[in-house]
Amino acid sequence: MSTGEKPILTMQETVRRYAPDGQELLIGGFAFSDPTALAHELIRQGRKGLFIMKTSGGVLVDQLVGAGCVERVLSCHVWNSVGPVPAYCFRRALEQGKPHPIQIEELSYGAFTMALLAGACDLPFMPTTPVQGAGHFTQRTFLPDKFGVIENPFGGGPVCVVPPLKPALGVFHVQRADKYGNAQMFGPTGEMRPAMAACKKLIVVAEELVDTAAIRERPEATVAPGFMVDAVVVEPWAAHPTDSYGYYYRDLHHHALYGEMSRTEEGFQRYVDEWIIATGNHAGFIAKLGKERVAELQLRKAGW
Amino acid sequence: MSTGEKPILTMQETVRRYAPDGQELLIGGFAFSDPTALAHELIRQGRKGLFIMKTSGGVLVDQLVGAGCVERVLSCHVWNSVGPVPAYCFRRALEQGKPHPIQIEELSYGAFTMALLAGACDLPFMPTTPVQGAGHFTQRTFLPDKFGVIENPFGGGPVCVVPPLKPALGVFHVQRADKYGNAQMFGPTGEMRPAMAACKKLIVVAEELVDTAAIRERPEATVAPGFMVDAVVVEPWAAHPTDSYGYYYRDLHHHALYGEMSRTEEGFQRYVDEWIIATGNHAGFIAKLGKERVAELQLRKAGW
Amino acid sequence: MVIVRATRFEQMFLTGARRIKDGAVVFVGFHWPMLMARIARRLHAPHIVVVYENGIVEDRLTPVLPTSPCDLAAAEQATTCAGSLEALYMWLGAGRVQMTIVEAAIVDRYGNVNTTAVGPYLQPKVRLPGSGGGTELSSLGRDLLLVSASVNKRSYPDRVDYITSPGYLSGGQERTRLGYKPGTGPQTLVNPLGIFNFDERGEMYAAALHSGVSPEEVRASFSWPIKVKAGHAVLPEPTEDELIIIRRELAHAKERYYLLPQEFVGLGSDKLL
Amino acid sequence: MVIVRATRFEQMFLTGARRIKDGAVVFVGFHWPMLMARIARRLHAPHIVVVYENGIVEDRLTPVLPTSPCDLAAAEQATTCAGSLEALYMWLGAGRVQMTIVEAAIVDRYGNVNTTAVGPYLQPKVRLPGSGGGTELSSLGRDLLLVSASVNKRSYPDRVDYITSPGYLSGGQERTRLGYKPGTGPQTLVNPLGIFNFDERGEMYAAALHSGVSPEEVRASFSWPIKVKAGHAVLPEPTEDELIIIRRELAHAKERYYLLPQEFVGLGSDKLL
Repeated sequence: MSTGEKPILTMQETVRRYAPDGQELLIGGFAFSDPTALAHELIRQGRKGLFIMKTSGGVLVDQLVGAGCVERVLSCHVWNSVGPVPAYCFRRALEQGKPHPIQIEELSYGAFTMALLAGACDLPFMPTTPVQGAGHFTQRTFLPDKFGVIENPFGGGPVCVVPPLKPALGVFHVQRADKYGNAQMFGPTGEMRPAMAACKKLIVVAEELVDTAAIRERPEATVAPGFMVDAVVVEPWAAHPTDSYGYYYRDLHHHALYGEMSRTEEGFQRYVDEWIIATGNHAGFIAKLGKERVAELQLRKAGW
Repeated sequence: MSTGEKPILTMQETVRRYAPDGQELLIGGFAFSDPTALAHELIRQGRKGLFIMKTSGGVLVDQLVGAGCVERVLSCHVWNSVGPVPAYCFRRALEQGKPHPIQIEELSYGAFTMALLAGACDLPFMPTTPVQGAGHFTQRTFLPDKFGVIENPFGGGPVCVVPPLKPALGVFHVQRADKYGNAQMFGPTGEMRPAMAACKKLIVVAEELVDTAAIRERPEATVAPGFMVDAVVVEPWAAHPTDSYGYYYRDLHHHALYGEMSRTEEGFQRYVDEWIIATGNHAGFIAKLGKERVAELQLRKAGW
Repeated sequence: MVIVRATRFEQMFLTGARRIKDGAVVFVGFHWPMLMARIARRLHAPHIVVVYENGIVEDRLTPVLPTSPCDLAAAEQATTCAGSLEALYMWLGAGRVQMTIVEAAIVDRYGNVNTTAVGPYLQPKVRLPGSGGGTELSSLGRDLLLVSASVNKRSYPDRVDYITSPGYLSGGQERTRLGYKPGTGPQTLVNPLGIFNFDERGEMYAAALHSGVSPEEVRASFSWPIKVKAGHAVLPEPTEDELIIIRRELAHAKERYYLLPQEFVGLGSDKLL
Repeated sequence: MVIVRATRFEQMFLTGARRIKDGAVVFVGFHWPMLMARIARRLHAPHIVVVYENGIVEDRLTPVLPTSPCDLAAAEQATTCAGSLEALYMWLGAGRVQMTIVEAAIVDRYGNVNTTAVGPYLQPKVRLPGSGGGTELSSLGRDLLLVSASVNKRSYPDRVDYITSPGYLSGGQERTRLGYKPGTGPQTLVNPLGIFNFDERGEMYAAALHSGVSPEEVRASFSWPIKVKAGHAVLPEPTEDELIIIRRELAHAKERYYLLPQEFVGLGSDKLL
């Protein structure tokens, strides 16, 4: 939390500097703007024991789990929404303890949103939708206090509340940022605005670095003012195979390819070898996708 | 709350149809985007006994109070911020009961924001900043339950909470709307997003009516989707003398003129006669301002 | 002239779509509800406004079927892009949405939906994705319609192993007692067999069946002795025009990587009717 | 060569502005704090980021001085335009703002500010505007600086009639006991006499005085027997360059309809030095 110019880091450097083994890490995106480039780099650097928080844990969380990077997951779902097909690695971890057991804690999306809002506002709790009787109210693993119930002081019965979530580190994909860290998103933002504000440290992964003059043209789209941001990563196509509003479409084919390969442990390992390790970095990953696919998916040719 | 095309009403018709004597009415704006045109029409039609809720009660609330339209005010302040000079009518009403006594209830801006958020979300309360010991915590008039204090169920002491505000009617100034009621604001939005969602009925006063195609170009700026909106008023310069981001500047001269004239009851009456009654409607008010002043204040010549 | 009769899977889309009133604001959950809303737009409800949990307001037929509410194909040319606080609380929770549609892969006698885990939570036999916004849709949604494409007993246990999206919980007044809002809770389930409603105790019963579906067949598909309304209605079959639309949309869904039941897997556009 | 010495009103701006660290995120309240932040930008702190309660982030000297935080002259070319939930809770409440500046028209021994009512609340002798976001700024603001242009006893009562913006309340640990966060509460007051701080019981005392201000004069300006720190510092006067800047900004403020103290009312740019 400071003003002025922020470090513009590569994803390699970011993971090296900010995400050691065991890091508590909120990853942004809600099956769109999932920063896949981050997950791949965590896998390349062989991270272990991560505590991953992600509202919508898609292919990205599945890969981290499959690659053995994760000890704990807090999420509202983990899946491969195209098809849909199962998040096979996630299933293998929870059903068979492969490649190793993980701990899972769950919140519904609305409760997760409110917990992040409480964290963002530094308030002691937020009320949420009634969830008493639901499984994730009853079933608690490593967050025994994930829900509370209090009497409404103004009358009218019990109220579910959630405590604040204040992740140690957040990494979020955004459409664009400037060198001061001012970060802008377009399209739907899900829980991202409060989620970014809830994080103690915040890194944005931008499709492009723009002049501050461009930021000033659309000040309503600034989801994180520069003073909230610790570092900026500029990584085009960072969210592939999920979509980035205004920049590129969801890659259905790649979702299906991953679904097919991750069906078995061997297939998943082949995916990791071919698509993550052998490509070296995200630019390599995109190069492997090929120009034709990239051209098919691309939406925005120029700036906003 | 419905979809489809919404009635496009004049301000006269709006006040006639939606704001009878005694109406509970949340007025949007926070010393910018104050819908002055609404207040003037309420005065022209001689409304009585209104319950006005307004976070920032500026010249607009002062005029309604001075003209005797108001029985109750819920606000976080009432003033003439240019200078600043006192909101003389508001002072006369509370200090001397002129033109008649009014009831005042107060919340701080943060608490007001949270009460509207609770109303918008239909949640039983929202936590707020600690205000125990402050005057508006202790001093309660017609909202005895405006604050509550509960124990934090997760430990750590007392927490101030506010109950939901769900105004019967809200009228908000916005930059633009389409015929379906989709309403967009640019620039800062203060508490307006949750405030609009908190209202049981909602009317937007737009600087301009635009094609839905224009709305689709900036979907992030839609502060009220059409299904939340009951009617649309198209009234250029509706917020003068406050400012409308991107459309026109605050009119400092007019604020000062009003401050000077409203210093006495007689002067205020002259303002009402000359600027509100004699002008007949808001177009007349703007005509009286004169082309030169309008040209000085105008920002936007074309659409966004 | 109907050359090929509608399958029950197709029937399900027609039956569900018909419940969507033109002009309604509809909160649409993942998967078949999305296709159902799209079919309703093609059939009789072009003016519905669909909202999704991430804050998208989708006010017209999108050029392509989104593969999930977060496929931003749904957001292209949207009139509103907001966030989950707006969608789940200000629109859904505050009752601004007139109808809510949720897929119910596994649903029990009291309308509780499980999309989390079959078997013990910590050692699941089958681990499913989890809640997403499904909990809120069932907790807060008005006129809640559940959709299941299954006719398999395992999809209709007496009690789900895990309540992801709360229905009437253990039945009776438990839902109300725990602070759930009036007007919420599942109203209807649509599946390939027909329409199911919930009685005053929150128990599901068959209210109307698709053509050719017998009460015995219904009972055979549920793990508890489900009641079938005496003199239940028989739901109308699609007309030829309706069936063309449904099949076109199913074929389009396949192009969009939706996994269709086996009978549709080989479906090409030449086989539409 | 200083031709005209700084008035104490001018001194106040210099003293206050000097406390603003370049590069800090500063939450700026209405009136003199806005001018003070602007002067700081001109003097030594061009890179401060100013945030306002309505959600504006103002990262540079604006072309003109806004007449209030809601004068959208502050938002022109802003990098961020958000709302009050962000500004008051996510930025201020969460401690992302390093300094907060609030005007304290009437302030008491324990730093409680009254901007609501003098006399009984329901029958006030003088009715003032009320809180706005002032309550939050005092409730939540870190490194809270109060600013008062007054040296009149009525502006410094022993106890305010109404606490709009809570200071240390009745003193001692009351603020902490009621749940206010650590690190909040007034740290400093700047007025035409100098700098005031708060002791461990939350009581205000004079810590450093402007040149020519005597402890007696300080005591005569307060309604309670205010303590003056033994061996208090004497604050530096503005240099000629500083004074030019302060006077230019005061003249600009007048153009922007700010009401200046009597001595400045006739001030033209020819009288700047």
